[in-house]
Amino acid sequence: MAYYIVRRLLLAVPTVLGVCLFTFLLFNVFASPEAIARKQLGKNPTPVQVKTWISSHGMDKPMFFNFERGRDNAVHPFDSRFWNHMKELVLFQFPESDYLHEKVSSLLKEKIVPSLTITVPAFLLSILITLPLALFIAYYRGTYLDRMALFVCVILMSIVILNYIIFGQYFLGIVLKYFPVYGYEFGLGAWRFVLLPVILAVASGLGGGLRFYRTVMLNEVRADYVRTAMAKGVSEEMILFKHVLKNAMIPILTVTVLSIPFLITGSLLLEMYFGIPGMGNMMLNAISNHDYPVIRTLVYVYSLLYIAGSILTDISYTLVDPRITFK
Amino acid sequence: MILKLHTLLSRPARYFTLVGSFVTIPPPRMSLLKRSILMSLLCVLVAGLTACGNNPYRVEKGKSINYTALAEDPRTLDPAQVSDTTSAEILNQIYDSLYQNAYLDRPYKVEPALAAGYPEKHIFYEQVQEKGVAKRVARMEYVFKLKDDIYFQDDPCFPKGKGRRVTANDVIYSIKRLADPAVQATGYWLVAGKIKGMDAFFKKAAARGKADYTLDIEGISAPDDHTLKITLTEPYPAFLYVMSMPYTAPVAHEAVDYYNARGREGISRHPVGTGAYRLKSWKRQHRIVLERSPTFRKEYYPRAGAPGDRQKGLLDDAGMQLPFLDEIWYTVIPTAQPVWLLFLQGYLDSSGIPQEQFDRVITKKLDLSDAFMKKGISLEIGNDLDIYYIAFNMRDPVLGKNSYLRQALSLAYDSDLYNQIYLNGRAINAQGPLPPGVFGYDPAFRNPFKAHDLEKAKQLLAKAGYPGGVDARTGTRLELTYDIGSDSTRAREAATFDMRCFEQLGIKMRLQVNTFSQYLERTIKGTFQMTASGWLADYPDPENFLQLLYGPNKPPNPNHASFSNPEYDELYQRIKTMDDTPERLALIHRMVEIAVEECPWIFNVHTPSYVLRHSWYKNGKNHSISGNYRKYLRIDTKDRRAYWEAENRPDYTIAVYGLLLLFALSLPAVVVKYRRRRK
Amino acid sequence: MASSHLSIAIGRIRKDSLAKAGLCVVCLFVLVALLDVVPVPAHDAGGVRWGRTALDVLFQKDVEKSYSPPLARTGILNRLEFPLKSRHLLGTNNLGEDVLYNALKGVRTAFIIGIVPSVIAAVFAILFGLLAGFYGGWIDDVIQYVYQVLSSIPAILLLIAMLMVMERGLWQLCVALGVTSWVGLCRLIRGETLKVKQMEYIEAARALGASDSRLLFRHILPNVMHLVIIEITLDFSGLVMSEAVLTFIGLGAEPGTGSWGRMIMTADRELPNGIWWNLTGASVFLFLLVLAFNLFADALRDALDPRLRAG
Amino acid sequence: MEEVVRLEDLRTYFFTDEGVARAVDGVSLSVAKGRTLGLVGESGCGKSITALSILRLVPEPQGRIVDGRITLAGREIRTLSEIEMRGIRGKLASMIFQEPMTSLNPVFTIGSQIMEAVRIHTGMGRREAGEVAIEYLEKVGIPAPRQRMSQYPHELSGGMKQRVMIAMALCLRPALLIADEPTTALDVTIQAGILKLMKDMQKETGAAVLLITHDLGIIAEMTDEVAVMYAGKIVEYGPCESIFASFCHPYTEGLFKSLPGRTARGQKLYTIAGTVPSALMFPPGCRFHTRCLLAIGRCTFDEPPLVAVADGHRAACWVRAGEG
Repeated sequence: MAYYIVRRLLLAVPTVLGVCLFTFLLFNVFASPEAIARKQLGKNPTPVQVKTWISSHGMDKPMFFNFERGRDNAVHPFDSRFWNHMKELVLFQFPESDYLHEKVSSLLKEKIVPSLTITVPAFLLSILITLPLALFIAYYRGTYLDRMALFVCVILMSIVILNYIIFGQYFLGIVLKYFPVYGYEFGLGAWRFVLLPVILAVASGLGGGLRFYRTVMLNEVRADYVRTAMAKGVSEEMILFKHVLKNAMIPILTVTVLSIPFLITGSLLLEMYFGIPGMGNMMLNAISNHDYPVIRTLVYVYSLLYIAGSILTDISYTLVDPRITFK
Repeated sequence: MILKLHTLLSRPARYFTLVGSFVTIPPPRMSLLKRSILMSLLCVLVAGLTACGNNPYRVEKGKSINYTALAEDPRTLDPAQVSDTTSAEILNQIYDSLYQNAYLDRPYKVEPALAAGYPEKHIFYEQVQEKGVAKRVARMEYVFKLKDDIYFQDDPCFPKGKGRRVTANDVIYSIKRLADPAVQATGYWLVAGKIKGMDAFFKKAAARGKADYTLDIEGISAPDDHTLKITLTEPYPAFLYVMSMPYTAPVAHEAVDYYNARGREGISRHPVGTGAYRLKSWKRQHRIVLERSPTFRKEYYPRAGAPGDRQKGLLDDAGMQLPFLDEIWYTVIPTAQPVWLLFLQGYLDSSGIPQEQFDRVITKKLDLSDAFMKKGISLEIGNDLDIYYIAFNMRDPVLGKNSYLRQALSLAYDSDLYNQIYLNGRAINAQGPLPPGVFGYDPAFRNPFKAHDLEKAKQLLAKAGYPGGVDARTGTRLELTYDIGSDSTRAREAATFDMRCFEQLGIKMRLQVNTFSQYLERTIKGTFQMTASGWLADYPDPENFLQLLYGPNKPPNPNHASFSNPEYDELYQRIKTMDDTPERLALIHRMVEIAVEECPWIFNVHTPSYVLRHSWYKNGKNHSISGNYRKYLRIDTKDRRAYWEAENRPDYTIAVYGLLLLFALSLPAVVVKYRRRRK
Repeated sequence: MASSHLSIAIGRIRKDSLAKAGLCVVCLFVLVALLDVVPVPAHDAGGVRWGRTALDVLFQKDVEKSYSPPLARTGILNRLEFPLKSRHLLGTNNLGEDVLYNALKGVRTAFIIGIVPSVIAAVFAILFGLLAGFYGGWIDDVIQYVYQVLSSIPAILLLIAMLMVMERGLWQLCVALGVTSWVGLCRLIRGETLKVKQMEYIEAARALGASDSRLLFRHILPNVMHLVIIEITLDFSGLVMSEAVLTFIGLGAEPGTGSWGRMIMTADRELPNGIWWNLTGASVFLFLLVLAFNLFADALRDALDPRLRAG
Repeated sequence: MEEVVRLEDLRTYFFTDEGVARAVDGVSLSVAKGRTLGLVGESGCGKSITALSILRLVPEPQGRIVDGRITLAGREIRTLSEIEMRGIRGKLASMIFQEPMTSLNPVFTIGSQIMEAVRIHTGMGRREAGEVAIEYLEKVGIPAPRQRMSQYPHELSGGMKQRVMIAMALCLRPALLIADEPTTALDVTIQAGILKLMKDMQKETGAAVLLITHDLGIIAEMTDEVAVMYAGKIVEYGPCESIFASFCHPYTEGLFKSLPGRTARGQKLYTIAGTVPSALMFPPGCRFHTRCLLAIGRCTFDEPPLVAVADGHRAACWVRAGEG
């Protein structure tokens, strides 16, 4: 197992480097340093200020190799924008935010917790609710209830998450006053603020999730081993909850892990609407303030998380499927 | 409250077990699974209902806290770096400067804060060699005296955590920081060229990449700990304003060294000032809490104010020691809607009025409507020193040389309708560059090109060579580009409105939406034709507005129109160094006339601010140049509690109906199940 | 092969009444979008102008001063009633524009956003997928590496990053969406190509001396096209919805383009003030189109590829 | 002799979008304790549906038993509730399926799968059930059964899996064992072993066996009685020896003729012309007449009844079995 994990991690290295390279190309080819500097310098920057800003951010250096003599009169060929960028990301020496004058890493540290307080419960709760519901629907397969449920799923899927949020906040928050409309509290008190966003996140994902799980379940229900179990006298509920569920875990695991990035989108809007000071909020602020270092780092960090997630998925396959082993 | 909840809860719980029961069949292992699912559902439900109300704060009894909102996270709490109003708002509470804006007095006045009294100033003359010619130049020297009971706020950066006494050198230090490229200061323009020797210091620092604080600035000296001498390159009466801004607030070099050390978060996150409040906690993009600084100097609530203040109860606390509040909680809320909702719920002590809500709040006579009066809310309308305008690019071949065309466009523009649609009619139709409340503003003055007269506009357009909007020479329709530098909905909507006004003349408008950097490039290079812009005063002096049309201030400086008029420029040089005398007034009027006649801008509106305050918010008075005003505020916490309880009662009957409906919907499933089992 | 797929699909949709209803609604929307493409000449002093489309001619109404509820006779602006120039089925927004007209203007944008990115993505995916699957070796390695890298960047971030450095605009948005979404399809096509490549008739064609390009585009491509069609239909709904979300976070198309996202965006300000029609208009249009397309796409997918029956 | 299962005029139809498929259309048969009935016929003729009907496992909601009686150990099972039925499946009557590869749940150990059956019906604890499972694994000839208990299906060979299936089916000593093509998917070399095992196990438990197959060789070897099914109906029914000695129905004849062994070397293999008609529309009269070489006019409109042709041997054919 350790060998397997090490091998997977090694295989991920080129991918990670690729992500670094990609962000470099994106943010250095398209964005002009002058514009970034002026944007960040406030009311009346002098040209000298702009120049010093650019050079203090290393943006006046050559793109790939630096053959000029530096201050110490020596040539540092790797003191270029490309190599500095790669060094920054690979060694986790994240840059300072242009807008907030703060290391992105310390921003991340502060932001990640509120984000997780929404995404993790939303993720778990949606599985916890959708899976049994999907099993119930599978139990009623072929009946009009199944068809109705399926139709409702398609309807739920066809509503934009924006509408869920707007209506949810309006009715549950403003009209009925069940939840705080806006705000957050660090620590254990967070749950009061997280509740409504989590409910909305779960509700918005319900239709699609349910329909997918139902399909997976129905594929499994047709399998031979189900007939065997029936012939043994196992009850249908037991078959669904034990035999089918465990077999269905593989496609479910794949899709749920693949859906984690979509949680980012969801939480982006939720955080914005409910004032939760998480990564989504930070991302939005970075967008509106043209804070390239933050976006650059976020792309990289999220990619790392994603790669780690997919490795974890592969490992978790072995927990549900004995046919899969580490090789 | 809690008891009532429980009785309500017992019912939905039972429904849920019923719904669940159709899967509760023999094998014990399965029911465990199901039970856990049910339990988690129930937990969510219980949690949802017992969240009980919507108070976004953890209430701390016995503390007087001011809850307020910020539109965005402050970028920095380093006084040298401040460039936005949000950062300034917080910095002002933490860092006091030598002078401050008098809270109650109107017109605006600067009064001593850290300084002991007003400075001595005298003008003297110097011989200077300029391009080989000897010239006699007027210089001005200020001598400031500091109070002797001023201490920095207690902070770990000082020995034993005890705040040190403030000296004149601390002020010098903060001025030097403005010229330090390593600080990324945004306030250098305030002192650039004004203080003698400042530019030399700046050049040296820029060459090294960072400032050498051991070097002296020629025009600044501290003969002793309590005396600060500053020599200006020319007489500049507005300099007192400079000394009231956070840029010149004393900063302790210990704090800078301590917090900028490796591994620490930097001075921009750990302000150490001399103000009434100090930073308690700062969660990025969420909340900033300030707490009362125990070492704040002895300062008292003013005993006299502007006429009418006594009637408004603003002098009830006269002579009491400041500050009143224990803590200030700033919550970052970027959109207007939540601010409004939280204000109505009583969770914010004061608020502006969102455009969409204006009709409900304000009556036709621009008073507060009854519903809000009954809640004890009060309204104050204050002058914000601002101007919104549409700039023509004077470098543009079509617009720049054709004043008739510009005047025609100005005549076609309907500021009143703009005001009605976007500003609820609360704005003032601008006639010139100066807003009310600034020296030189003339309420009687009427700009002939702001009359919104389409007929006259069409005549002028014909005179300009475009009868009916068509170029008389080429026969093609005149097409103008309108630039905006943001793609926010608001900017787009407003641009659509503006363009529609001009299209009434028969010309064609094209919208150009830019990213900020594109916009910047277009304004600097002068490739745009028209764009909307605005200016908010840094200090209440007309010079701050008139400089926007001063020729040498062309882009990248703020004269986006690249307007340049020799007479105007000369007058500007003169009024800059004058005190507020009748002579200055005359010159300013002349400048306004030039600007109106040449029409480099369409002067659009000035926007007075409408502030709502709850009954428990005491001593609130609007001040356009926001300063360290929070130390004057007082909160009646008992009133606030009562309001919270009255306004925030959740209605749980709907939830019960909802659950009933859910139950009803699951009935068919139970029926099918039952039938199937019986078969 | 393709025609049999098609006939199965048609047969299936015929039988499925929901899919039929969906298809009808989609057709209606297509009609609106087409109306918004057909230019209609207008004469004035400056000569003939082609700026207006048939949709504008049919539905554009005079601009009022500000808000008015559906079918009202008067509107209200700053506590003053004002008369309306015409009746508005869905009322007017704060700029006094007809909500129905705005919503209809959104249809064309929705179709552009719904189709163009997946066509762009399909071009990428077909090209790279076929090459990787057909040639294998280092070409396959390189292409696999590229999509490995791209797929490990969460799409939304990739999108945000790209839109931040690009100019704003509808077509730019399409390109960004297309570039960020070709990976999944590429992987599918590569797999399918690998499978098809080994089939006998390909071997036969090769033996007869068919060139590589002929093999790729005449023999293999038609056999993977059903995957492309499925992907395009399945992506449609998601793309239309993502337009709303992207507009919302400030990365949408330029103004003047009809956009349901922008209409919904103002809702949180308007809703508590009792102005529901702007939100409802846009939401209902968006919902109907997505729902109709979902119903129709499900049937189409089931018909074209029974193996892919999944959420 | 004690009759374990008895079907009388069983009709199981499928109600599909295209119409009603009469998969089983009036089948009557019975199996006695310790005896083996072979149900033989081409694929698609309704053998498996007949077997599933006995356990009431016809896939719902399309499939439904519409008529007839099913008596299992003296109880009419059509009137039982689903819960009672569950008590019968696996306990009173159990079933072995054709595909040992997929019929076992891939994600549970074989031990737990056998134990599940035991525990559902007996209420034994894990340990006891485990002992039972091991006992039966040993009986079906699986070496080192204690170790095998914790193995997963994919770790076993096909033959081993089928043995596990048999162990699972027999561990509760059911009165009836239905074996649906138990050896079809296995290698020929393994087939014999499995068949022998079934025979041995039957001897030990005394179960009645309903063996479904299309392989006449297996029938000859294993069964006491044979029922030949065609298009949802039994066309010939009788003791094994009698049928092998003197088959009567032309369809049975066709089946025998198509056995490879019966055809001399060099000759073409015999096949029955045509295919089994769709259950959606059976031809009128004798359902076999469309493929029958002997068909006469009456066969096309009048359905032949099962009539005795010898002692205990009945057939349904106007030509061969006559009027009866």
